[in-house]
Amino acid sequence: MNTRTRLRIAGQSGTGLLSVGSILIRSLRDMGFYCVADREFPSLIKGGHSCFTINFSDQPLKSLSQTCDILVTIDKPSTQAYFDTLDEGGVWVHGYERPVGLKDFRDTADKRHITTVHMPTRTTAKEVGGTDLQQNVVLTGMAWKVLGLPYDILETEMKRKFAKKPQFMESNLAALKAGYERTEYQIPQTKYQIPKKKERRMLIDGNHAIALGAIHAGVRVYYAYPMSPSSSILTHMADYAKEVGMIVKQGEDEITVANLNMGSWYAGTRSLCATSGGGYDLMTETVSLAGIIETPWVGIIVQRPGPATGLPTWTAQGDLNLAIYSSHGEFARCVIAVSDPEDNFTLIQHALNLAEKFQIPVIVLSDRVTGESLLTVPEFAQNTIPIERHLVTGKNLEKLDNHDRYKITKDGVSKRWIPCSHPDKYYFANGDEHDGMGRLDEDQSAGEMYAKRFRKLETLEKDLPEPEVLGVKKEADISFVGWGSSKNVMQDIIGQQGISGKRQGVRINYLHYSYVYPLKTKSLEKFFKDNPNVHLIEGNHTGQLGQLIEQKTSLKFKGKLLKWNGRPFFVEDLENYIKEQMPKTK
Amino acid sequence: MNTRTRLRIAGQSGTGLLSVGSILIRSLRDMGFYCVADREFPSLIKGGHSCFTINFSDQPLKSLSQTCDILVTIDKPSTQAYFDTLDEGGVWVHGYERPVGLKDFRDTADKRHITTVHMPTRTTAKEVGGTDLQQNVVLTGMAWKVLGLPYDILETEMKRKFAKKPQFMESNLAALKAGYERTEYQIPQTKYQIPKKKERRMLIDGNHAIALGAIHAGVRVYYAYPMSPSSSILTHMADYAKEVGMIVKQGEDEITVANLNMGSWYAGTRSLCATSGGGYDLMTETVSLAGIIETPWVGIIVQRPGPATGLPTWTAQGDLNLAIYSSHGEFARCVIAVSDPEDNFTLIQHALNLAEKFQIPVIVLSDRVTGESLLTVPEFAQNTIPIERHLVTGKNLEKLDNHDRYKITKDGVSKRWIPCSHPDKYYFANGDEHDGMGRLDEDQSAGEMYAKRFRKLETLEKDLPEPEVLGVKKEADISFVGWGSSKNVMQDIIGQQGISGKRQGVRINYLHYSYVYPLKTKSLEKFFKDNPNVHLIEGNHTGQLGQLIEQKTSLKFKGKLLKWNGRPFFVEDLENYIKEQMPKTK
Amino acid sequence: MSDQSKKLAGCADRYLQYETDEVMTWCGGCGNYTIQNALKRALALENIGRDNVIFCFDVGCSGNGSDKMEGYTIHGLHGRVLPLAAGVKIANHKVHVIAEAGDGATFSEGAGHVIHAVRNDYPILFLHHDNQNYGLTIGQASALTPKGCKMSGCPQGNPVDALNPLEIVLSLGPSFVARVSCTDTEHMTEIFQKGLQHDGLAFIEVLQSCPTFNKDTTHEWYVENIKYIEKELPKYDPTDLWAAKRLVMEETMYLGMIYHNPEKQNFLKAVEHWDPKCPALVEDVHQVDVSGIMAKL
Amino acid sequence: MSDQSKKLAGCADRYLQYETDEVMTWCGGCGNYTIQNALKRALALENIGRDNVIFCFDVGCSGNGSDKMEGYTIHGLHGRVLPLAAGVKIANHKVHVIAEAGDGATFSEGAGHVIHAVRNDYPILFLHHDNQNYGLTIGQASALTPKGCKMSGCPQGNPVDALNPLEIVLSLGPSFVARVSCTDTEHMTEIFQKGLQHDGLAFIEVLQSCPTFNKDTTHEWYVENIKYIEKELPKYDPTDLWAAKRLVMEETMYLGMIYHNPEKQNFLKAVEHWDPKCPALVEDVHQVDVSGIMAKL
Ligand SMILES: Cc1ncc(C[n+]2csc(CCOP(=O)(O)OP(=O)(O)O)c2C)c(N)n1
Ligand SMILES: Cc1ncc(C[n+]2csc(CCOP(=O)(O)OP(=O)(O)O)c2C)c(N)n1
Ligand code: SF4
Ligand code: SF4
Ligand SMILES: [Mg+2]
Ligand SMILES: [Mg+2]
Repeated sequence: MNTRTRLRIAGQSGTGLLSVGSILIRSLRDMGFYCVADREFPSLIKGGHSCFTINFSDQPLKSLSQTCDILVTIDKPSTQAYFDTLDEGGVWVHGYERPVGLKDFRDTADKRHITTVHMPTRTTAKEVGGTDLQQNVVLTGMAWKVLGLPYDILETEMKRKFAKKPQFMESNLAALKAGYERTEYQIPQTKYQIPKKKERRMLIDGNHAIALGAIHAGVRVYYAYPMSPSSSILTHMADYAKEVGMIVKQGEDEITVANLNMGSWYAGTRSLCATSGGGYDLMTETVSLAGIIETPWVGIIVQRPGPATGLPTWTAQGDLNLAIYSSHGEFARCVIAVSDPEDNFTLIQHALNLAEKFQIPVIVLSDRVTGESLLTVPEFAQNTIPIERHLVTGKNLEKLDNHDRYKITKDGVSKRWIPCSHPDKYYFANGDEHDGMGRLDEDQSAGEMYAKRFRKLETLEKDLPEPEVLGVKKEADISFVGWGSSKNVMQDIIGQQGISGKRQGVRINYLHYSYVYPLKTKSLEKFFKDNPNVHLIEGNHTGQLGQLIEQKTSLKFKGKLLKWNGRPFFVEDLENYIKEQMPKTK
Repeated sequence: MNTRTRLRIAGQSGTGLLSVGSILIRSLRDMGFYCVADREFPSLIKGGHSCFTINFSDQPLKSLSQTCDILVTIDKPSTQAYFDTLDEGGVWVHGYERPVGLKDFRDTADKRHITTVHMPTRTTAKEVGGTDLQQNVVLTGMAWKVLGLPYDILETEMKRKFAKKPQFMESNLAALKAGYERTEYQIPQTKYQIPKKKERRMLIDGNHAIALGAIHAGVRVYYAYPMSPSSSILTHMADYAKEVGMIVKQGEDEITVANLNMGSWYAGTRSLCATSGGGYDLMTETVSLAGIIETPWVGIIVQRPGPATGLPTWTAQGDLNLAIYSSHGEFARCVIAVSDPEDNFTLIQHALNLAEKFQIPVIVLSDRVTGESLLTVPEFAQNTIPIERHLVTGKNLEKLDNHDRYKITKDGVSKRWIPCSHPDKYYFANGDEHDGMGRLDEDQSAGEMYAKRFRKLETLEKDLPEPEVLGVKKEADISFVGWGSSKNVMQDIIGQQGISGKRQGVRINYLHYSYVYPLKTKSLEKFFKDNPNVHLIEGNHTGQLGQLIEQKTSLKFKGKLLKWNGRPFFVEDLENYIKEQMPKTK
Repeated sequence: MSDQSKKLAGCADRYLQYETDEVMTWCGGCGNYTIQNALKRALALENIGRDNVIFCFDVGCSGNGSDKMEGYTIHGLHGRVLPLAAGVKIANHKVHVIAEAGDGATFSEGAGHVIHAVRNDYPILFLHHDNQNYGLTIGQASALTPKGCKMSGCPQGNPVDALNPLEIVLSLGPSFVARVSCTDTEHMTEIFQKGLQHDGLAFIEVLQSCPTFNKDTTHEWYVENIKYIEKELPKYDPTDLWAAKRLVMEETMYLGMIYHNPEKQNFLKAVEHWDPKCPALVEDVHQVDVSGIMAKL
Repeated sequence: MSDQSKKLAGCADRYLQYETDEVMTWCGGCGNYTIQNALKRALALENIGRDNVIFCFDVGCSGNGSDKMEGYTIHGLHGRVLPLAAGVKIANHKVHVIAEAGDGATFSEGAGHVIHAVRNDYPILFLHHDNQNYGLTIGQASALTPKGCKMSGCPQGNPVDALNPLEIVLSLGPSFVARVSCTDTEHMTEIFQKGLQHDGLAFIEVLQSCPTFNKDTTHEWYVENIKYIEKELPKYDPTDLWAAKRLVMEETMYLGMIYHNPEKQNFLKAVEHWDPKCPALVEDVHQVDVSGIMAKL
């Protein structure tokens, strides 16, 4: 039974909509609701319309609906921008002092049976001893009341939020209470059950989770040049650096960052960097260096729509081909894609292990919606993925020969040991083609070293887990194949957490790729055999995973659900697509 | 009838082997022979083994044989390195003073019926008034005599070469004559006919031809950062700049070069830059900018083996995927591949026209063997490819609307006019997503502009010529599909200009892609239908064109001839492969 | 009314041609407003119309003005505006080319480009928006942020010494270096005019307030800490490199012409066969006969 | 025998551990030979063994020495040796890190990196091989090639002014700047030792002859035009920035310690919670418990 309730707070950037949103979502989390929340905001500092959308339910949720049941608007321009995303019969909460310019909204509201909940928030705030700074706090109280949820939860959260700014505490609480108590209207209770058992869940986004996963897996230094949507990873890492004994350095450009990362990996520690598509273009020559000197290098691309500056604050999955095919020459690499906070936390640990095991560059693809949408998730399990360094250490160093470092082996992997760990077993990490010890080798036979390095791709492919099937095991009415952030909307659709709630009995399943390259095809072939109606889902224009599948297999998709306007997949996108694709009989 | 004669001059870098080679090849050209010549040299300034190989015939030749009939060795280490490339019954020409260290070469020579032609070149030079600087000139005379060719041709060439250094003329001529006259041995005349009609042919390499093609097509500014094997384009362009009124600027790094190129194209002139794979990695972000502001941008990648520094002075076709898939985001681009001097001259002109017609980046792929091997070719036909600028100019500017510049059209192409050509019809070339005039547009509808730009790929694909079939029209015993420099060896094999001369009656044909992306597949499908035994030929490890074909079609290759050790395809590579692949009955 | 305002009144239309009716998206009190105004004034006073100027923008808050200046503009990549603008000028030397970039773009992402733009002396006007932080990416430290400043990405305070931009520029053999402040539009206008008249790279350090992320060098702080060379140092000779090198090391922010080297040969003049009278490269694309060259091969 | 040679004799094995029996591939008379020798001498005299030094090379003729120095070496990308070496030092502060690059790599391809390597003061020894041209790509002009020089790629003569590398470095707040010449191995050895002892970025300008492509500043030319600060300017104080700034603008090439700033805090020391005694990052990779952090989310 679909119990998704959809709350949207709209306001111009910098008008405090985030603080309203954060108190509400924290309170919902405290009540044990599953929440998912995301911001839409323009690539400006101030002005421009933006909104903070919270969907919550007593069932797990991972993606958002496009529209909302309750719209809280802070200023008129944002009302204009988002009013039509408020569904029939929804509730419009606002606190404007002067009704001027609201005429047509009120008319639409009537036409669409929208209940308006209003009080002049600035006057109310002042009445209870606050200032016009507290008008948003009144609005927060009003919204919580409309949701019909107990005041004490909201109040506790307000106290926690302003614990460090006691000077505002009193007036904030007064304004909160006034907003709550002076609001009469409440949405009908059938909307959702209040969860009974209170399992404590974190409120965390992908960028924060990937930072924690990296710290947990022993990353000792983090390098980055600010570039949205990856910048918050830098902020988190810098905030925790002292506490976890890590060094964080904001490099002066992406090539500096890529080479700092290369030097630290070559020297033998665990290092990490992150950027977005444009920044990664600048790193590709260095990734090619990691390829030839067979040294681990891990980097994260938090994708946004390109080309060039594109849409810096929106989301996309347009850089899969970039991750797989960029960097001149041919060498083995691995491309991993994250989707929710949990696999952000775990997959970065696997990425670090794979990079050291196969001595290759590993690129982790995230995107804005994965990196910046907040989800309620249980605390991540720790110590489940042991650190694998695959280094020759201690006494074993004695048995080494200098020519072991790049020795031509069947599986392509040779021994690696930390520079200076033994005075005599030195080797040359040489960007020119080279022999077993790294000495320049321009003979015809140098082709064998080139092939040796590339053999690692096959060995890696065998080592990777197959993609996982979610939903019905076989004979689905409609099936999807996708990677990265597509998993979130697919899980909601499969878990009947769309809007319509009931999936009209449609059997759905989804094959999810976390490890995208090298592409594993065994379960893919089985998935196509087991399911007659397989479609592709990707947040880009050309269906890049689809192209890789078409190249590696002779499988053909029945259809492709592609989206490339900077918005993530909403549950409506899937529901409409499924409706179109399903034969009428269903 | 195969009349290919193979001459190799071996010597350490910097020991004058190039001047010996250049006089010989010019003399052969003057006699009307078809010649192809190439250098093999290490990535060092001095030392290390290198050789200059000339193959000539009365039939057209485009690629080299791996071994030689006549080996001229300047120093002992190079004799060591190249002696076993001298075939049975060949001729070894050398001028060492002291026989020390030659013992085992003499033994091998006897065992393999190799005739040794020797005189102490330094003493001979001194005898006729030269110095030990002239020992190579004596060697040149010796080699020409062994070829049994008339002395006057050689002498004329020597005079032309030292016209500007008269002080050496006399001693040079004396040494040349001594070398020629004191040598008795001549290879049997049956080897080749001396061509009758003397059609004048240029001796030119691909880099020089592409420079001339660019100048001819109105390129007014050339930018480059030195990187082999592209540096000679910079040298040629700089040498002609004054004469043809062009500006040449050596940028301080590849990102500077890419953005100088971008600014000059945006401002409305024709501009060009060139680099190799590693340098192109640094240009990819700027190519993405050309993608979103829909402004022409033409760049040449002269490929060499990667990854990273790789093998700077060797050849490879390993960067096709780089050209097609690098640069973040999705946008229309064209990838063209050159093979011989003639299509270097013509295809760069088409590349410039296509870039302006579709307002896209066009990447021209060459490689070391294409760029630096010398061929005898007739003077290029001029004015065969009119300059197409596709600009709104003059009175038509009046009718323009500012929003025409990026107007959403069916074929994806909008109007372009030179900035400042009209005071009121200004537009914003915006790296952020934008509307028809280039103003920032972050609305959902921005996806339409993204799709509009990408539609150009389809329009472009329809506009490109289909790949051409060389050799037998249909039912070949063995067929090949390839791109770029592979055409040269395929033309020699089809023209029966391998070593064995007779192709044992094997019917061979070859489908050649000059326009590689977007991939045209109509004639490809027909080629697979018409020929039962189609193989792929590529100078890389992963068969990148093969992957593109497997992705776009469901065609399957019977086999793949791949080479990735830095050496070009020699005729022996094809002959051996064909022998292996042909059913024993042939 | 200053004589500058009087003159401006006389050519208001030339100013208004660049005015936009789009909503501006900079924060309230941002220095970008006055800088853009001063530039429009200078263009009006120099009688430079939209058919005679191309604006090149870097990525940063100043770059968000690229579709708010009603003229031919190009908004390129972060850190790359100088080589982009140089390419424009080389292709069309007959129009003015103006480049604008922030301190992150100029002394971090594009540090290599500023060195060689000054060395090559491309004839463009370059406005360096120095707000001592990364505004658009929400408040990280730039290479010009003072050591110790607490910013996003360095909560314990910026660990690294700040660079002195003008100390670097003066070590590159520049032809024109000036400094202005967003707090004085008239003075900016006057210096921008000089920059537009200069036939080489006019490097103008623009002290720019950023109330949102830079609480130290605010509008008020600048007003208190700036001095005018013309007023305070009447005997200052801008062609004296050593005087300039000393001036830029002082705490006080002296505004005005800091250094001018009239002998420096700009990029185009250094090309032996280039001639300002010959057609701009954009007008000169034609089929070139290469038979002469081919005959010699 | 100088006392340096005597000392060296005493630790010949330490020198020989770096010696290769591979064929060296530099041209005859190339400055690279003496520079590499001096470096080996300095390492021997400072008793730094192969388990205590990592050599980082850029791409260029000096980089071709990367497999001729018998120790742990990394031969990275053109222009990128400084951030590469910085990454190595940050990961393992317990070993010496040496970076070497040419003038093309340092002041063209990697110009942005040298600015910020000096500003961040990464504790590495940096040898700038200044042969005033691009040797390995066969003789193009670099940013330090004098204006007017005829090189490949500029047949009418290099059109652009050369940069003064030390004038630039002194504008970046460096902690250690010295100049040596390939013509004086002993002096190089002495200065390289000082660089190895310095706890910050030791920028050493190495005047390097390149007989193949640089016919102007030949071995002989250097011998005639160099002077020693210690001998000629006994009262010279290397901590006086202005004195250093003036010195590097002189025609004569003064060798020795040009500038030294003992107060500059190097990169690692500026990290508030970093402590030289704590394990190097390469020894510190362990599973870190983040439950404390998770509890607060
Ligand atoms: C290659 C690349 N890296 C990073 C970014 C993200 N980015 C956008 S603006 C900016 C810096 C802005 O600082 P500044 O140049 O000083 O301009 P301001 O916003 O302060 O005016 C950055 C790092 C980008 N757009 N492209
Ligand atoms: C990205 C990239 N661009 C260009 C090159 C080609 N390249 C190799 S060495 C070199 C410059 C050499 O000059 P310098 O740094 O002064 O070293 P030198 O050879 O003079 O010692 C260049 C441009 C390259 N290897 N990589
Ligand atoms: S962040 Fe700073 S620079 Fe950017 S618009 Fe706001 S005030 Fe201006
Ligand atoms: S080219 Fe110059 S720098 Fe390079 S090895 Fe030869 S002499 Fe030395
Ligand atoms: Mg800034
Ligand atoms: Mg050099």
